[in-house]
Amino acid sequence: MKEREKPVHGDDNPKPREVKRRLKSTKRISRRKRLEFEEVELPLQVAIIGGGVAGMEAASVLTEHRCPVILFEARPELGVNVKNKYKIFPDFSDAGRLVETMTKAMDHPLITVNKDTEIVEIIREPDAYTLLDNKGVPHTVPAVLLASGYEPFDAKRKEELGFGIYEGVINSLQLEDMLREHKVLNSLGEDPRRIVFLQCVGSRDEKVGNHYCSKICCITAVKQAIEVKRQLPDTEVYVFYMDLRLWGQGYEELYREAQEQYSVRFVRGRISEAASTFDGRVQIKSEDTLLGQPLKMVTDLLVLMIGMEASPGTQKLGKTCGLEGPYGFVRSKSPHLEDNLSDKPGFFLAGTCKRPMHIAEAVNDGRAAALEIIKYLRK
Amino acid sequence: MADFGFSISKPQSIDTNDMDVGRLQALEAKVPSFKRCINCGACTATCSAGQFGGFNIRRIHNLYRWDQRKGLEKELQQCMLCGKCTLVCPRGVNLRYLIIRLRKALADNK
Amino acid sequence: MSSNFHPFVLPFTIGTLALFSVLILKYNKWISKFDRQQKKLIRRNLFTGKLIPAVWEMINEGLFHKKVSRYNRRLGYMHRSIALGWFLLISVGFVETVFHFQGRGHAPWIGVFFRFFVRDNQTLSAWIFAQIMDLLLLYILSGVTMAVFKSIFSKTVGMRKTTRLKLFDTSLRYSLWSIFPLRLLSESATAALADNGGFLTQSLGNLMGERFAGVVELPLWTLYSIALGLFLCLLPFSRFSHIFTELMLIYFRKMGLREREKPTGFTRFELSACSRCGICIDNCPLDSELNITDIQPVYLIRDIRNRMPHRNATENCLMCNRCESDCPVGIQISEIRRQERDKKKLDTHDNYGYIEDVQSFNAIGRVIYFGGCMSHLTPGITESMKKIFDTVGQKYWMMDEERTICCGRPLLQQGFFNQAAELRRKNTQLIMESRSKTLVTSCPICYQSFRKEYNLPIKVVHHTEYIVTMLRLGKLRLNRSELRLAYHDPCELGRGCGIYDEPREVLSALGQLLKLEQEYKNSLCCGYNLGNTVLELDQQLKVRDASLRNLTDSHPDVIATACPLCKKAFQHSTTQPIKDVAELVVENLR
Amino acid sequence: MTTKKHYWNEYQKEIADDKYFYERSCIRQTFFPGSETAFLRILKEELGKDILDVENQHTCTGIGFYSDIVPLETTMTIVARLFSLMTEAGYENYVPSCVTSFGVFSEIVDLWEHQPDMLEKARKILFETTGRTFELPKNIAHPSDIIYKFREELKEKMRYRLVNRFTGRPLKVVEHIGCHYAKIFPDKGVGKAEFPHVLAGMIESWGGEVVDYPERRHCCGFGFRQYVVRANRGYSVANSKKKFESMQPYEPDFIVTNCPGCTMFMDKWQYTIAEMEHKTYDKKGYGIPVLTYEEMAGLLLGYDPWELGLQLHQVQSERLLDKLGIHYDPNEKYKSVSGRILPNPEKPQYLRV
Repeated sequence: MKEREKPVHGDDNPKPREVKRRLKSTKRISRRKRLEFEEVELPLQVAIIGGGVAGMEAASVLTEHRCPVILFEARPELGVNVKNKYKIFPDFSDAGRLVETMTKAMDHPLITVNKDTEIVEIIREPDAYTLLDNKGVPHTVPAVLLASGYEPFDAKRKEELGFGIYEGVINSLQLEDMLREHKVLNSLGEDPRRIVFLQCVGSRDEKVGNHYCSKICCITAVKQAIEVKRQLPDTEVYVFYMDLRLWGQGYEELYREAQEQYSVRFVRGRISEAASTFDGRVQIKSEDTLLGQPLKMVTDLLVLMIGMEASPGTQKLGKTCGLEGPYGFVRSKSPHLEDNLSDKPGFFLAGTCKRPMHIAEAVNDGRAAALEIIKYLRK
Repeated sequence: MADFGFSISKPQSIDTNDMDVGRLQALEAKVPSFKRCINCGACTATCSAGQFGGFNIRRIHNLYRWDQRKGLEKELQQCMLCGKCTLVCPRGVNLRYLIIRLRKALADNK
Repeated sequence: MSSNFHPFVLPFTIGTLALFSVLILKYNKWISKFDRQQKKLIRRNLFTGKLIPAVWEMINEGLFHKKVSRYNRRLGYMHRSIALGWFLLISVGFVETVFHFQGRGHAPWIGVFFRFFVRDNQTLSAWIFAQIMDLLLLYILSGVTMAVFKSIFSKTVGMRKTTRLKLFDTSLRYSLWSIFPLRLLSESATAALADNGGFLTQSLGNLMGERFAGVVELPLWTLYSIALGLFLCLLPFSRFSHIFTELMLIYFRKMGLREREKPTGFTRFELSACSRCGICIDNCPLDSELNITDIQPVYLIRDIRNRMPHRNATENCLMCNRCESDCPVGIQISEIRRQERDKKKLDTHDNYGYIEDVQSFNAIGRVIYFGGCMSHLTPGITESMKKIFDTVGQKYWMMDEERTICCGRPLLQQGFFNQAAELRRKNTQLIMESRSKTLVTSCPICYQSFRKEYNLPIKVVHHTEYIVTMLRLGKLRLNRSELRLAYHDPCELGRGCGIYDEPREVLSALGQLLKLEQEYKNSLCCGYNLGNTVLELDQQLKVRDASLRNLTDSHPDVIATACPLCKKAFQHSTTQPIKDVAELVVENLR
Repeated sequence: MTTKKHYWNEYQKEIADDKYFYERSCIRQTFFPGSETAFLRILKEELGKDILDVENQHTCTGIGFYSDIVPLETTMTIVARLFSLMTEAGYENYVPSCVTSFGVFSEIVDLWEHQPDMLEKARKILFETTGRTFELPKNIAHPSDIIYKFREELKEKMRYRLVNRFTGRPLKVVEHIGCHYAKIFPDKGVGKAEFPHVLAGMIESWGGEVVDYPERRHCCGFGFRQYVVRANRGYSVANSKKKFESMQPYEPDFIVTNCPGCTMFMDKWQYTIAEMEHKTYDKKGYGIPVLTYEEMAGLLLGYDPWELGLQLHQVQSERLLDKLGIHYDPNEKYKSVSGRILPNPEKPQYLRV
């Protein structure tokens, strides 16, 4: 992060009043809005980078405390990563509806949403931050919340699994789309006779440099396996895993249900190669490690449970702000009591820009960050 | 000896009390990444020699972990050292070197 | 004082006699240890035209040090000034002596100590000779000065590192360095007394003054003789034996001798021909990326010569051959390293009973496609090759579609000679039984193996060669775009088999090939080379990162390579597209 | 340790005070009859109890029953007849000498309690075949329970303690409980199945030290079917071996058991292992003596070792007797009831005697 010795607007040490004046000059809040909220307690504006579930939840909470928010989202839509899912574990509720509810809350007089807007540079001022967006517009705010999120792992990097080479090899997001359309089909457009899930693609893999566990894939595979069986009861479903980590409330029960009610077969072994068969299906090679016997299996679909990596935005901003943590994620001040804080006052963190999280966790984290910001601004 | 018409059955269980931990430690010192194995089976699944049946590198090194060395030397000779196992290992275990060192250790300590 | 003998010439004379007798004995012993094939080659080629190019190369390398100069001009100058200068000094000295005595008999050492023995010669020709000799001496001294500097500041001669030496070598080096200053001083002293010096010695002599020169003349000549004698005596036991051995080696090589699976007398020549110039250190990625500094060829050769190679030096090497490609003597270091890796007891027989029942396939009219073990992990390559075969209408038999019998090279590289031969035997049988005429392979390791280790009577091509042929025949037509491509030369394909241009020709036909800082024979290993078993993953990744930096520096759209291992190595680290030449061809088919 | 030591206190079973009906054991009568004789003598002479030992008794079918050879109905009828003997004699407390019998009786009584129709069936069959009737016993106790109950009274009368005369230290005793004693019905054993205290209590009261070794709860290896089929005997002996290897480092002075099978196999398999693998489990090659609890009690009470029948065991006990300080006459060892000195038995090749 650039430390600006001389502030853009002249004064060396601007007093809070001066900051406020400057804020007015940036004109991010319309006059009408300010009139409407004359009783505003915290007239200072908070910039939120990233309009995912964490960012949106933080914005909602901040406005509840009458704090104006300016939200930046690099993509044309809010909440895309969650919206890309169909149903979410463990209760199979609708991901689209969840995002819809959250997006609706963004339609608030105190929230300014800038879509298609990427923050390219963050300059640290005394007591404030100036964010430069890709259109060249500067935004000066007293507090910033980084919620720039994650990106799904690109399975092409594991070429041996044939993603992007064989049509029968898909990733877990593509399966979500198929499930939403109720069109889980093999590469020939037929109902698949067999579907194989493979865990830990891009996670827990030193070869691609990701030593960490992405945490959500185990339960996602269990959930997707159940959904597949609900839509296609005659399809055989196998899940190949290295370890099953079903740690959340209701997860173990879902696993049990998948085994008992849906006859999903769980195999302890990693798949190391995929090849095509003459009839356009996929042949995989693995080992049943509990038996100590290598095995081959032909399947219609091989679903790669791709892990979470820091999004390009997270990686870039983490680097420019000097908050770069392991694997390109950003680093919080401490993992217990100061997890929403960075070592820069006024610069806060929330959600999957820090590490893999599931939806509820990211939402909670956004909420917690908002409260930290309010605490900071009141000081 | 009197003929009893039967012999004492060998126990199925591995007596870990009899095992020489030093042997494993020596191997681990040579190939530190060996300790990181999580037994995912990727090596065995991809193994060129394993495709012909019979050879299971994961099983072999697990047996060595428990100092069960009988027959391993002969079994390991089936490896073609092609290196696929090393390439797919998610924990970055240097399996090719492990195999060479293991073969040496087994040959040295008969 | 123009007698023909003085006792101080004894050290030199003894040294010379010792040098040549030891060399003759040694060479004789080594030649007797050539294996049958090597001896046959010598008998067949001893008196053929091969002698002329051999002598030409001897002059180029032994005197002019062309290869060293090509690698590094200053280093070349240093070697050349000493070698060529000394050679000329001896030759001109000989001519001078012959000229002076005009056919009258003279002792053989006169040429070396000419100024001492021939003092009262004031002819014009003597004056000219004196000037020439001084000039040569100056030339040598400039080289010696550089060498002294190099030992202190290696950068003087443009090297990052210099070879670390043992006590024996160090003392020998000092005696070499002292020869020429001593010669200068003794000639100067004589010049002061006899007025027979050239521009250098005479002026230095005049500076000394007659009285001082009278005192130091004899001691200086004695020291000079001792330094020479000592150096010549010790030379055959030291790295300086390379001066003579290199000439022999050049000759043997011209006769077609190469390293064999096991060490032979030829290996002794190769080992002895290493001058320890240290170029190999500069080229070694283990040195530059991992700071591993005791395994480079120069140290390995030293250790083998001293009969105490340590395991680390033999095992910890990527076998990327970057060192060999710049070795001024052209020592086959990877082959020598492999000999040292001989696993002896571990290299067992009858290991692969399970491959015996693998059946061949009638592939008359088809090419054999051998993907190789690794290509099973890069389906992008094999699928593209299948598509290419289909496009050109070539029927093929993918020999290792279901199960692969390894080519054997990974075993060979680790010193399992019998085991490798066992696999080669079975693969040869399968290939011969198929009665196909061409073998196409995607893996450069297999390619090198099939080409050099198999002795197959059919055509063996790498898939880049195959694609080039198809392009030239017009059977494949590509769309050219502005795609910016950086091509990574795989070690085994480039330096290993000399395939540099074929992949580049293909890539140039479909995009814009970028120039890289390190390419062709200087290409950097991707770190995954199977030649090394010792490196741990994190170390391999460091080597890879350096190689990748070289590729990404020019901001290519796609990094292209022609080896499944290199592809995997880069793929693991970056989301940037890494593609095999074959994949790019399929993507850009017209 | 504390937990382990006192766990048995949590369960004490009910053991009748007096008026016992004694039922003999097939194996014990055959292989070490001195034990049963000693038990009757202890109860009658030392404790002054009323114990009845009738002549017309028979097997309980235990070995056949647990080997799945004898059907349930047969066993029920057999049990019913034995109970009818007790009822006929006017006793209510049943004392089966054999641990397996103890298991059979407990199991059948439990079955009858849960399925009264089976009891009726048994009564009917018994009556139809023999004309006999029976009542269920009020109390079923194993003889080891009774000795355990009166261990303190017996201690008063004992001439010896379980103490090594040479060192003054307590003898190290391995106790082994028959599986059918408490593993079928934990409630029927003193201290239940995991920490049975019936033998340990005697050893501790009489001055010895119980060896708590890792394989303490492991089966002796008899295993009924494992032994009955010759091809399976390898499994049987392997189990005993496992126990011996586990107890060996503690250097026990002897083993005491309350089950006929255990006594026999832990004793005889030592010979087998010695002959097959040349391995014995004491330092000097004699093996570890295996005693019944009656023999242990009898020795301490000062009964003659040869009358107790110690010479009938495979592992000989002279060295143990020396440690206890018990005097014996080596010449009397092989004297028959009629007073004739029998020839010495053939010696094993490897096991020292």
